[in-house]
Amino acid sequence: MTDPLVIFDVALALAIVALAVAALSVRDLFAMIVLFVVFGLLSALAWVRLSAPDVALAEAAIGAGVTGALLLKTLHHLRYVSGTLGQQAAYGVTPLTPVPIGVTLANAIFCGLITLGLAVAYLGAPAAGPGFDALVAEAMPRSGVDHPVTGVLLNFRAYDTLMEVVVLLAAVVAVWQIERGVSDAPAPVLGEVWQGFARLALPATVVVGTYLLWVGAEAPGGAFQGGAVLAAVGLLLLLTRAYVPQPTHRGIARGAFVLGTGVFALVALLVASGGRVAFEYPLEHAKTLILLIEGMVTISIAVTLAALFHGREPVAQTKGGRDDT
Amino acid sequence: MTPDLIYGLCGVAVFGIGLVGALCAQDRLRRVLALKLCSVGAGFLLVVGAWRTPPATPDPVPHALVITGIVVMVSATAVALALIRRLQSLEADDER
Amino acid sequence: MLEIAAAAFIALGTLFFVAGTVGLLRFPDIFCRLHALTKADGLGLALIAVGVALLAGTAGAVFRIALVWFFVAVASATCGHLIARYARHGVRHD
Amino acid sequence: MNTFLSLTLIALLLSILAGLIRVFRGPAPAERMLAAQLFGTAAVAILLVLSQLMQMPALLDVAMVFALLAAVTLVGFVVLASRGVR
Repeated sequence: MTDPLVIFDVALALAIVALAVAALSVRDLFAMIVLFVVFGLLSALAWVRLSAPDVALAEAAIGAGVTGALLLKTLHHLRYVSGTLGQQAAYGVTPLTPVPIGVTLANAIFCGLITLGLAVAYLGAPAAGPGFDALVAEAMPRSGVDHPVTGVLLNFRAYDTLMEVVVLLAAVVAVWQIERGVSDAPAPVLGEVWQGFARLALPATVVVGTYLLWVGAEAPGGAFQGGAVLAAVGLLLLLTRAYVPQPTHRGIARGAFVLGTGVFALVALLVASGGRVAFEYPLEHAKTLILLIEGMVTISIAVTLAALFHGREPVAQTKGGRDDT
Repeated sequence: MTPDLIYGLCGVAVFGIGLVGALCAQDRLRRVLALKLCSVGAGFLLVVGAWRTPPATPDPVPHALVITGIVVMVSATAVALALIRRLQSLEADDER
Repeated sequence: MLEIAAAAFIALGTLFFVAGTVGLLRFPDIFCRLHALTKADGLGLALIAVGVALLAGTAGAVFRIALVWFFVAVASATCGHLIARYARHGVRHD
Repeated sequence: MNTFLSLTLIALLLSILAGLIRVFRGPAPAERMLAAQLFGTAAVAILLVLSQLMQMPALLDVAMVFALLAAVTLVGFVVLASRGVR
């Protein structure tokens, strides 16, 4: 008899593939986003099965949660602009130009060939490559933390992580350039039950985010997961319009955007000035430095993700500038 | 049948589906979503590559790469969606 | 003995989940479905949490399971309320 | 015991998959949101069982994050799906 866990794995994998197909083929765009969020949820479960809880956390929080919220906000905006907000179902919101069936077919065949090649390459690859396990395991005592993934992210491959924070910064700069205007949308009325819940949930979410950051040193968690959970607080505040970004708050926001990158680079420079390689932290201070960087990066990530969700730069309102979600 | 084989094939399939969607989908929102599916498929392959038969612990380097990839992907998605919103606003202004 | 009790709790919880899903699929309108799903799922999760907590053993794990259960219970009640409001008269903005 | 837990997982996963039918059939966004709530709760239950089955207590943290995010996503659905009045 086969292990029932294998059946679970096969069912989960089939469900993920089916959800991917469904998300791309369902007509209603709202249903598409719901299916996509469920797809993210199930991929996170699959990564848990592959013993990658860190990745699962990041995917659930950022890949499914924040991305889903971004898509939903864009859909809402598109429907508002195109005047189809009153309709029950959200079919296409962008104008469609008919594409010859031959082109679509050629594209599909092309993609099929690439996928086939990928599958052949995957099946033909050696079962387990050498990997970096041994190297990481050997270097772990010198990293200052106990959790390998955090060690890799903030010590052994800290350059990658620095660049990643820079990418986030670049994204928020680009979004602020693309969209401008101030929000004058009224606040949604969610009722007293919601108010009571928000009083409980917002502080609880802040605690969980901070806990994830702190636990990252020895268990799955860390700056990105903690930052994403804290960003969820920002998303809630923005969604319910409990907080509306004001032009005067731009300075603080900008400070928060560059905080992570700045502290990260500063620490690297200070370490380098002591005659070491940029991210070779002195062992006795390694944990302190990593926690400092992680803390600042967490704040940056939380504020940046919330700003990416909000979209436009809050500028002083011009006359008749009524363009928002 | 081990989890790495099952989820590896699943990752390849998701990547392919995303690729077809990105090239063939008509709606802009759906295309962005299709690209995100591609990135999840690629993430699957990396995580599968890191997997070791329990009780051995998996290789942390690909895990870190996938986490980095997820954050980069959300930045790219945010910029793409901002462009879509702007484009739609401009088109709506043209029609008036 | 403990294992049998835990298994019974988990099995019962799963049964409630299945029942909730059947309700979601079979009931005629949104309010009936809401009624079936939120209550059955809440109870199902509580039973599964008790079962897993019996198996877990360590105090830290039990505490975290209790926390997870508490949050899901509060959140699902609120979300059920919000969905009902939405279904009844959309979301007003003012 | 492990076989029993695996069977539980399969039942919970099937319950998620059955809920997907509701996402497809709709008809109103409210039904889809309700299905999303089912997925959140069921995923938390799956994670609780998996934490026991795979002997990974860290999964309880993952379950906590899932629970929080399910709530946030659902509020997003409710607020941003508003039709009519804005």
